Amino acid sequence: MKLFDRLLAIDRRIIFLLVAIAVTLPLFSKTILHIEISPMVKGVYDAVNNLPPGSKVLVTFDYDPASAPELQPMALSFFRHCFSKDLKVIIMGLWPQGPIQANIALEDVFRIPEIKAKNLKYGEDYVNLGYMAGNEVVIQRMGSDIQATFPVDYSGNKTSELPLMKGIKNFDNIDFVYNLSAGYPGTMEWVQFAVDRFHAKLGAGNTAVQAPGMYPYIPRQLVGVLGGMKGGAEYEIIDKHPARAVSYMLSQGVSHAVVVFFIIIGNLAFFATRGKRKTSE
Amino acid sequence: MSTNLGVWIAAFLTLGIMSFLYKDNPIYKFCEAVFVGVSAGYWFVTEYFTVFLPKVWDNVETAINVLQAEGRMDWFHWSYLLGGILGVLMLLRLVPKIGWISRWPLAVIVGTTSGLWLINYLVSNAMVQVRQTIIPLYVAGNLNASIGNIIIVVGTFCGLIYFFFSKEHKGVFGGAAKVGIWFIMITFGASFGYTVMSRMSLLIARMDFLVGTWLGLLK
Amino acid sequence: MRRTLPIAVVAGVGLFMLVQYFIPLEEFETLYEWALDWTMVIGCFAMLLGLYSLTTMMVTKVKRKAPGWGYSLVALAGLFFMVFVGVVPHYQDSLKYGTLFMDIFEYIYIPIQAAMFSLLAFYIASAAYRAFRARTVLATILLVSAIIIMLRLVPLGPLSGINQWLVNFILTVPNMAAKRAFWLGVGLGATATALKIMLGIERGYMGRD
Amino acid sequence: MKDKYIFRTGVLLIFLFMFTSLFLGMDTCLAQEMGEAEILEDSLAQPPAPPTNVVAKDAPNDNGHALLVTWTLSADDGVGRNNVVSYQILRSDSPEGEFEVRGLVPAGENIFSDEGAKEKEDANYFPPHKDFYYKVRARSDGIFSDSEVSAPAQAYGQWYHTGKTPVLFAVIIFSTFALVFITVARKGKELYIRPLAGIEAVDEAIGRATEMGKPILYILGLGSADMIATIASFTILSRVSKKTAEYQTPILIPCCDPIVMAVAQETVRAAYLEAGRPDDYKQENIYYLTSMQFAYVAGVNGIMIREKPATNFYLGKFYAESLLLAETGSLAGSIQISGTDEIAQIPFFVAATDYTLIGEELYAASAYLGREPVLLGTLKGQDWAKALVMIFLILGALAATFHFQWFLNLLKVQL
Repeated sequence: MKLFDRLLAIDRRIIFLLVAIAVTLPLFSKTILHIEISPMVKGVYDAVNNLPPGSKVLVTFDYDPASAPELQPMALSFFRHCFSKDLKVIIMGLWPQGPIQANIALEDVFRIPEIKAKNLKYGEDYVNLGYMAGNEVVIQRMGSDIQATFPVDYSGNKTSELPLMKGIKNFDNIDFVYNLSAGYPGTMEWVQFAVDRFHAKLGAGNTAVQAPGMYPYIPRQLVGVLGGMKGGAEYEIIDKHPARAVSYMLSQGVSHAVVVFFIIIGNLAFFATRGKRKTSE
Repeated sequence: MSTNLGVWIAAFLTLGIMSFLYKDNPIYKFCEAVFVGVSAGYWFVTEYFTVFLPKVWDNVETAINVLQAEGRMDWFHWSYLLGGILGVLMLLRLVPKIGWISRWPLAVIVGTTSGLWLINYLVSNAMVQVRQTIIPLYVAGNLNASIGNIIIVVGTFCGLIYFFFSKEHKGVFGGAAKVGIWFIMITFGASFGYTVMSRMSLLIARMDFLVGTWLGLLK
Repeated sequence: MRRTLPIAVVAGVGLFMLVQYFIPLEEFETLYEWALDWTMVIGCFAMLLGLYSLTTMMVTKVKRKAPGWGYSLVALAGLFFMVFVGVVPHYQDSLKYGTLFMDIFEYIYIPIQAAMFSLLAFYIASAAYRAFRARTVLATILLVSAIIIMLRLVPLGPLSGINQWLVNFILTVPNMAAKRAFWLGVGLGATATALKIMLGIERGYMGRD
Repeated sequence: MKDKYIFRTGVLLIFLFMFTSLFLGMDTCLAQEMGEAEILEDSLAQPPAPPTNVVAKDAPNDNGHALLVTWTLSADDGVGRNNVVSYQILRSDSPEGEFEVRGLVPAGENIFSDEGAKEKEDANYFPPHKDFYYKVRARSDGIFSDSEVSAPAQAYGQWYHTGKTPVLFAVIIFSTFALVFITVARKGKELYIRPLAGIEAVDEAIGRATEMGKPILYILGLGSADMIATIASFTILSRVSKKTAEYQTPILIPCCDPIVMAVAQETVRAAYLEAGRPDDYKQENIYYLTSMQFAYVAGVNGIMIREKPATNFYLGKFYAESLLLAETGSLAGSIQISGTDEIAQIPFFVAATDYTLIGEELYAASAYLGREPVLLGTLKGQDWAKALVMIFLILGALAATFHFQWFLNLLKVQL
């Protein structure tokens, strides 16, 4: 019984330490946790996979560094998938720090030997249009004229002079839109404006907290959604290129198990000592 | 080990903040002081560039230019000066004798938003939610959906009963209120469980930074 | 003058904002935009109040050599350095990337923020341990629902399928129902509060005398 | 005092009712006359028959920079020679003047909204109160035929948006409920309200701090001063600080927004005055920290660990920081009372604090603490509105089950 009393009064720092270990140790392991592919992720993957080479994909970065742990791996695996299929990528952001996150992801993807070998050129294979203020109004304006909405790209080049942007007028010329979002403006706005008004084809990657809110839109307005780190890992698995998210999933699994374990131990101790406490009270 | 100065600074600050988990200590206090000071300064500068310059300065400048060039009063742009004056009135709080004048700008803010909130909450929280809960109780040929819909309507109904303030939660009414709070508790549990993944992601990224980027121990 | 006028202003401006919702006229649109801009402008002037408050507090601490006054000095230094590098080179927009101002933000502010945010992972575990005890029916429901959701990331072998079904059910059915009830309650409560503010009934925010 | 309330509520009511009676009677439906297309003999070879009955009129529910053009389809649209590809809409400011193309719609459509910008500087500026003439051109491949020029029409803004009538009704019904019960409550009728654990714990929590000789920490959240949750929190603060004034317990309020700070100072000062202890009020205990979320939390956490307050209140708008605050507080051994309307954060408050006010309970708290008839009255009115919502919920579900579309349309709101 002593043990249970001690467990109930456990120093919080021991829990903290165990959480830190549960998160850190698995980072050293190469074990890959078995992950079921959900239909939501498969929906996005299939939509991209079925695009013919040369198709134009618009990727919108609507998040900032605070949500990067969850969304950055999704950006990376999506870029890898697009470039390996020779799709043309157009990047933009409705959050000021979004296009910067995109550049970080691009740097990372170009380190992959297979992509590096393709020798992709800015302006021909991919462009970064940068950030535009105005939230959903930006999407609305893009519906009539993308080049007028973004007269210059992230580094100040005239959009009309970029070879990739030739012939791109509005959403009719975009084959797929992929939205990475951590809040407002985000997937909800893209559904309401790009899909409902201009009939774009949309897939999304969201934080774990947000993703369930998007389920009602699938599959009519949204081909699928990647939810949190797990969604990112599923995409990497289905794409057969396990990367960062997959390697982190072991940490997720262990740390979740540890939290559940704490709850169970706490309850065991609670019930084991309950009778005793009643008498002493 | 990283050779990048930025990485070292970031690692120091990260460890400093995390040391709070063990106990309050001088390094945490230092990081906290830096954080509070830098963030307040950052906020001030952002307000200056995103509100004061475009909304007050630029508009008044335009108004003055119009007055000088065309000799007429451009009331539209001058009106922003009024907003600026209200802002200055807010600062009169610092003068004890006439501090009460600062209630005027406060009244403008509260009045503006109370009218807005009234409509916003009524439309998007009450009316839209009612409309979305209007779902058929019976979906032909789909037992799962039918049962799900019935549970949703019953749950919403009971949940609302829980929020009744002017009736004692007794008898059938009390029973329904109890079912309502059960539903609410399921949601709270789910939302807690769901958030764990997001929060763990943040910690994983930090640990990856410390162990991988900074110490270079991974791979 | 001190109290009646502000309350009349609240009622008048509030009523205007309420009514303009129903009036599509251009003049009303403009007035609406002004009102919103003004609240922003007042807020940005109030920043000076905040700075004054923070500075006086810190300076007093330093002057009195109160415990921890050194940290107040650090915070003051951080604050004024930020304001200085942000506002003084006025000829350029400090919020653009690559300025000293943004560098400090990126290399000092962002790492601390990320570390602070990540503390939540530790706290969520300790809160779960301490609070999730099956003391009452309500607490049991809360903890069972949380465990079911958390277990979706833990390999359970043959039980995974059942768990997946439960997770889906919880998220799409009871979760939906309770959220609706919650939002409806909040919607009606907030509408009532807004009405009380406009009518001058709720005026704790205005002080007395 | 009493007369003032009646006057104020009266004015509001009269205004709202005037509003409805004025505008609900107006004919607002958009007439869409669809004439039967006559089938013409296929005698002439090329151009399609011109559209007829071109009518331009002001577009409804707008700010006065658009006209709505309708016409009867060409006799060769879908039937006859069936060679209409599209219709071009042309506009001029005189019947003989030069017509400019304003828009294009595919064959089969007979309505076009000619919209323009409201800024005079804009190239697409659409002047209101000016006569415009329209004609519609039925187009086939390279050949076309024009309709007759329409009668002139002017664009003007409307005084009422007819799509928003359900909202207007909702506002009226809601206000009526509230006002009726305020009147009832003021007449002295005793109104019952059920107990709320979080509210009943307030006195106890302040008492504990007094016994321990430690301060109370009151956090107003991250919201700005105009948010409903923050305003509800101010009202609670005014009660709490009156108690602390009576017990002579210091109250610390670090703020995240300068205006919130100003209001909090005002509120607490007034409460101390009311408690008869204006000299005990310390302005330096209510201060601004920073407006950035996590920096604010870092600061507050420091205060909790160093000052060791006996009681922490978290009432207002909270986001991800809720758990950081509440766990640190519990580590410091404080009694904690929390409340917010942010649904994602309530689970953490429920888990880590002793008492939590859930959503609407936070707004109701002011009525509980104040026990003023007007506040209790609005609470009762709120409950009636809730009952009405519940009736709608059940009727709606039944209507949806048995496909009564007209009932569902009642709730359609144009945003």
